[in-house]
Amino acid sequence: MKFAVIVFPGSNCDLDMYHAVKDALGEEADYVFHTETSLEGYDGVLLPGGFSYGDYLRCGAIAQFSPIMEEVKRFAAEGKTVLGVCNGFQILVEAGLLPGVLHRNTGLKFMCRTVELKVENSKTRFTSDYAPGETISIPIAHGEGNYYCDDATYAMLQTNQQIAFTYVDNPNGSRGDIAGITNKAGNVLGMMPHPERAVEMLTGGTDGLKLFTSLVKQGAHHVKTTV
Amino acid sequence: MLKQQSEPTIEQIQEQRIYATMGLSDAEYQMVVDLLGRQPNYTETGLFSVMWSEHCSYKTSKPVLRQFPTTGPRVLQGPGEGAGVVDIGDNQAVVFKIESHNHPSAVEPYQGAATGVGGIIRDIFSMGARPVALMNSLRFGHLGTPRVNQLFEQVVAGIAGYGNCVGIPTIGGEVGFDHSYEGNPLVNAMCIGLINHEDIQKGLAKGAGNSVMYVGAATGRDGIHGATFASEDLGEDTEAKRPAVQVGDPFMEKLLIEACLEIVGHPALVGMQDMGAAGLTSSSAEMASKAGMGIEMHLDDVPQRETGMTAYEMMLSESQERMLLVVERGREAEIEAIVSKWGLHAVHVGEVIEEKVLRLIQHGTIVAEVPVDALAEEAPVYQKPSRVPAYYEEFQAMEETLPVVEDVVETWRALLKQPTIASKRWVYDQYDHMVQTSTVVAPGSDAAVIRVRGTNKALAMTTDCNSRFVYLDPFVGGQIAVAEAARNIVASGATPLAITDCLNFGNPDKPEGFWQLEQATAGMAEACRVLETPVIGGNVSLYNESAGKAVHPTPVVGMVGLHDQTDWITTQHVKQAGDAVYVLGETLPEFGGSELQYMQFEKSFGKAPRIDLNVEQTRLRALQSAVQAGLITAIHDVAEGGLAVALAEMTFGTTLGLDVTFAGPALHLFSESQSRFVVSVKPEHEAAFVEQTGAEKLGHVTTDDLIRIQTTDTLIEATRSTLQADWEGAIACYMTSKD
Amino acid sequence: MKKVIVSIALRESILDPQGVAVKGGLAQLGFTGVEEVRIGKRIELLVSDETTDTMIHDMCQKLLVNTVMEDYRFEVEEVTTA
Amino acid sequence: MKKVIVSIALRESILDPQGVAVKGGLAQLGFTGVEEVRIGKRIELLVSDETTDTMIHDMCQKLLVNTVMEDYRFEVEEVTTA
Ligand SMILES: Nc1ncnc2c1ncn2[C@@H]1O[C@H](COP(=O)(O)OP(=O)(O)O)[C@@H](O)[C@H]1O
Ligand SMILES: [Mg+2]
Repeated sequence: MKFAVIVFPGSNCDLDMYHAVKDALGEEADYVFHTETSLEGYDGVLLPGGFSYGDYLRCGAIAQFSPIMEEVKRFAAEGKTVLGVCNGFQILVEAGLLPGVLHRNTGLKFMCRTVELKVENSKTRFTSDYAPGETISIPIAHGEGNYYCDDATYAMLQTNQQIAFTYVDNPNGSRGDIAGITNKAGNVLGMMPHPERAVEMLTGGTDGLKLFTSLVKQGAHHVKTTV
Repeated sequence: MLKQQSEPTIEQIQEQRIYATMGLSDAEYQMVVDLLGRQPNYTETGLFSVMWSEHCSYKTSKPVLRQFPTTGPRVLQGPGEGAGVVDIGDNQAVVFKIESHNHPSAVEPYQGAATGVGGIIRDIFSMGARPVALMNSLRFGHLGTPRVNQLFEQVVAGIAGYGNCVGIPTIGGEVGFDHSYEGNPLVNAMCIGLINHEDIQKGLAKGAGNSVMYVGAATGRDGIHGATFASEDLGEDTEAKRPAVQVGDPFMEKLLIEACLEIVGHPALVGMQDMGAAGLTSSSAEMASKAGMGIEMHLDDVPQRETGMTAYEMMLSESQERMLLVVERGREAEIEAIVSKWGLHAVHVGEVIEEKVLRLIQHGTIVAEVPVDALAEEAPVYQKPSRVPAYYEEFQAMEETLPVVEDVVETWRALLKQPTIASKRWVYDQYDHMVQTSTVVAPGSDAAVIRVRGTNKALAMTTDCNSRFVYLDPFVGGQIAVAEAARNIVASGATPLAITDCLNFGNPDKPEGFWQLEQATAGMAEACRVLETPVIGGNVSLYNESAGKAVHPTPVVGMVGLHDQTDWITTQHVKQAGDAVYVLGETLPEFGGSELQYMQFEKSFGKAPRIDLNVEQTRLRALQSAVQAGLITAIHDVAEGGLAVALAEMTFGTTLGLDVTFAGPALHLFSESQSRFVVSVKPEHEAAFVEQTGAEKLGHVTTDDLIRIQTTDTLIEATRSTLQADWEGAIACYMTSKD
Repeated sequence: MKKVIVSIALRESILDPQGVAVKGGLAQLGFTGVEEVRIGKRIELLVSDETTDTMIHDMCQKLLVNTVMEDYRFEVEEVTTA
Repeated sequence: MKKVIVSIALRESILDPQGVAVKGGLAQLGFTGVEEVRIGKRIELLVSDETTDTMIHDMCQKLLVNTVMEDYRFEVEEVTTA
């Protein structure tokens, strides 16, 4: 599979995402600059973490208007895979590809640590290699990861099984302990924790790797059925 | 509204001694007149005042810095450029430097700390290196008062805010708390970068006719020489014109990093330097002087954030996130193309000229013209008088009195809660220490370790200085600072490579203050020679005083080490029950400057612990071979709080306990004797380990939630979870308690 | 030239952790008569005379404000250039 | 009960990186007539009737405002409780 890692001004986990795909997963990846307008030839799009446009005003607010985002929206609308991690999640939410909003952690401080997540839905294309309800250890690193949505949206997320991951011990005040959600169609995932930081034993663990292997399996399957 | 002030005339500068308000002495002013062959105008006086300041010229500290060994088989670049460079093999090198931002942080802690981080990062990438890690060393007064808490909170937030945003992991550091820093906190930031040999840049303005280009943030009236505005004749406007606080823009920095590193390989780039202290002045004068050339600068073309800026203001501004590039003539567009991809501009602001002068042109006239060497090279150097302080003689003459400890376990718990010893998780939780996914040993062990991507190597790094020892005995304390850093590097399994240092001292014009500086650096120099860790760069911050009282002399050592194999990476935490626990090094009743003494008396006195550098080096070498032979499962150096604290720390974060016997009285568990380590070893490796190191067995690791220490006079026991809770919660507790 | 001042506040229903912390801070300083603190933004824009109110609403809704969690209003002042 | 609205702005001479980035964002959206953007804070306090202006100044200077970099002013509104 071939992944596009989008580089916004201020992205800083682009390198991590790229190496997770290339070195740990062994698939193809390219950096795609935010000024590009085409995602032709890619099977998946990865929006990395960081501080796009300094996260000034609100996290992800300015990046949503980058030229590439029109194409990301089109790509998503076609049912192709889009993963936004951390700042990538914030951008997806600001761009309206996922519901809700991410605001200031209740503790008001940036937090960087490894936390436990529960895989709430192992039927998505991002989570199929995890066991249902599995507990995994994945790093977080954010100051504004406190997920909020109104009651109606929350009910909808539950009904449609859009909640992919929850925190075992909520670090930031997120509604319903939400750590990651998909869109209704299930092809767009946004999550605050960093699976790309958990793909090698040397740097602390491999629990994030299954997210990527799930995608590859689904991708291979997808290719088979469409040929 | 600001009223445009007219600048003092050449005559007024001399007659009213306006140069003195800028920090030039009468003799220095006369030297300027002699060098120029005429009296300087206002802008020129300003250029000299900043370039001849201690910060830029090291006029006071040069004589003591000359003691440092600065060369070695691996040193590719010693002091003199933005940062030093050390070879790590495979055509790669590590670039690192530490710098202080004490005074700005005292005024505005968040921005002061943030811009300190920003500045040191620029030193690294202006060498052409990719910044891969940040460290820091912080000192505050006694935690618990609103003022100290606020400084601590804001400084940490500022470091986090900047480092996290630019995407460089902050992977370690140290924080100390002591009354001596009450009015004058210390904020030192260190950055580490990686580079391929052929990419090493030198800030050289070569080639007459080449373009001088400005990249980055526009220039504002930020941080302009405060002293200037203190002069009385500015009257009413003084408040409004007060030097503005420098605000960091980490987003701009991130763009600058990417743009500059993309330019590094470009053949049109001749030289590059960041605009640090004294901004445009130092970067242009130094680049020209080093290349034996001059620069003509057109100030009207300098990007400006504010209107009506004078030449003086532009040249002295310390606006952040700015770089000066020298680019081959005719190829400016190629550089601009790269820079503009990152949303920035490379603006032509001048040319390299044959004549060795810095010539400034504004509104069509020459507003300043001074020889570049006069600015950059010919600052006076002073050998300040030095005198042994009375306190030192008194301390040396003191009878060694042993502290009295009634309840050993209570003392142990209380020490673990001392903020200097307690877990720093409250701090490093706020730092993204994982970005770039190369962090192998995160904060929380002795030295932090990152792997070198694409190789089997790793780099270890630490910052250390026990300033209480330096205060008690600067020479010995200076030795200990270097040795402690080396211990932390070796404890992580690495070989020490080199150091950078930040000399935080009080007023050197006081003979007692200068003596401290002289002695401490002499001690450091000797330790660097014996431990084979040359000094490849550093920074000096003097006049750290408030209300006439100096901080403890604090020569912070930033050391980097190399693991040839990632397999050698070791941490301080015990790994498995049944492993044997050993101690290396002798424990003597040494309590001068100890944490126990400070806890009991809220001050430090007496003699510093002794240190024998040859013993130290032998022990470090022995440990290194033991690590490389795979004999060791954990190593921790014994520092503040002594063996009792070191043993407890080995178990924190694990589910294991210890059962050990110490061949001395319980009190000695808190001694801070030097050159000691606690080590855990698998039973099958004990014989080999003892043979290599001569270590003494203490006991073994258990599965119990219990740390049990049998001493010659008492049996001490406490549950690990209780001790760990004390240690983990202490800082957060100080930060939330109402005082 | 016109000066636009946009006031942005978190929706009432949304918890404002920063406001809560500031209230606590004020209480610690002895200001106990403070019932509630809400922290919002105040954005000052200097815009050309051609900028209409519709355009300002547009800027707010597209970028300046996240309408999922924030409310806003704005005032326009004429600026006399010296 | 009184409502106090504190408006906080960065001093004129101080760099406002946020404002610069937002200006860029607006330009990207096609709002090119924006000369300058400065981002400040707007703090709403609900305080007891006894709270005097001097006390409010005190709160501002001690906690709400960073007087090294920011200027502030405030308005007080009477609140009629339902
Ligand atoms: N300011 C800081 N920033 C990041 N990490 C820190 C800081 N202060 C302490 N730490 C981390 O906490 C751990 C313990 O620090 P310290 O007690 O100073 O260690 P040591 O005595 O071994 O040098 C180390 O891993 C260190 O890197
Ligand atoms: Mg240590």
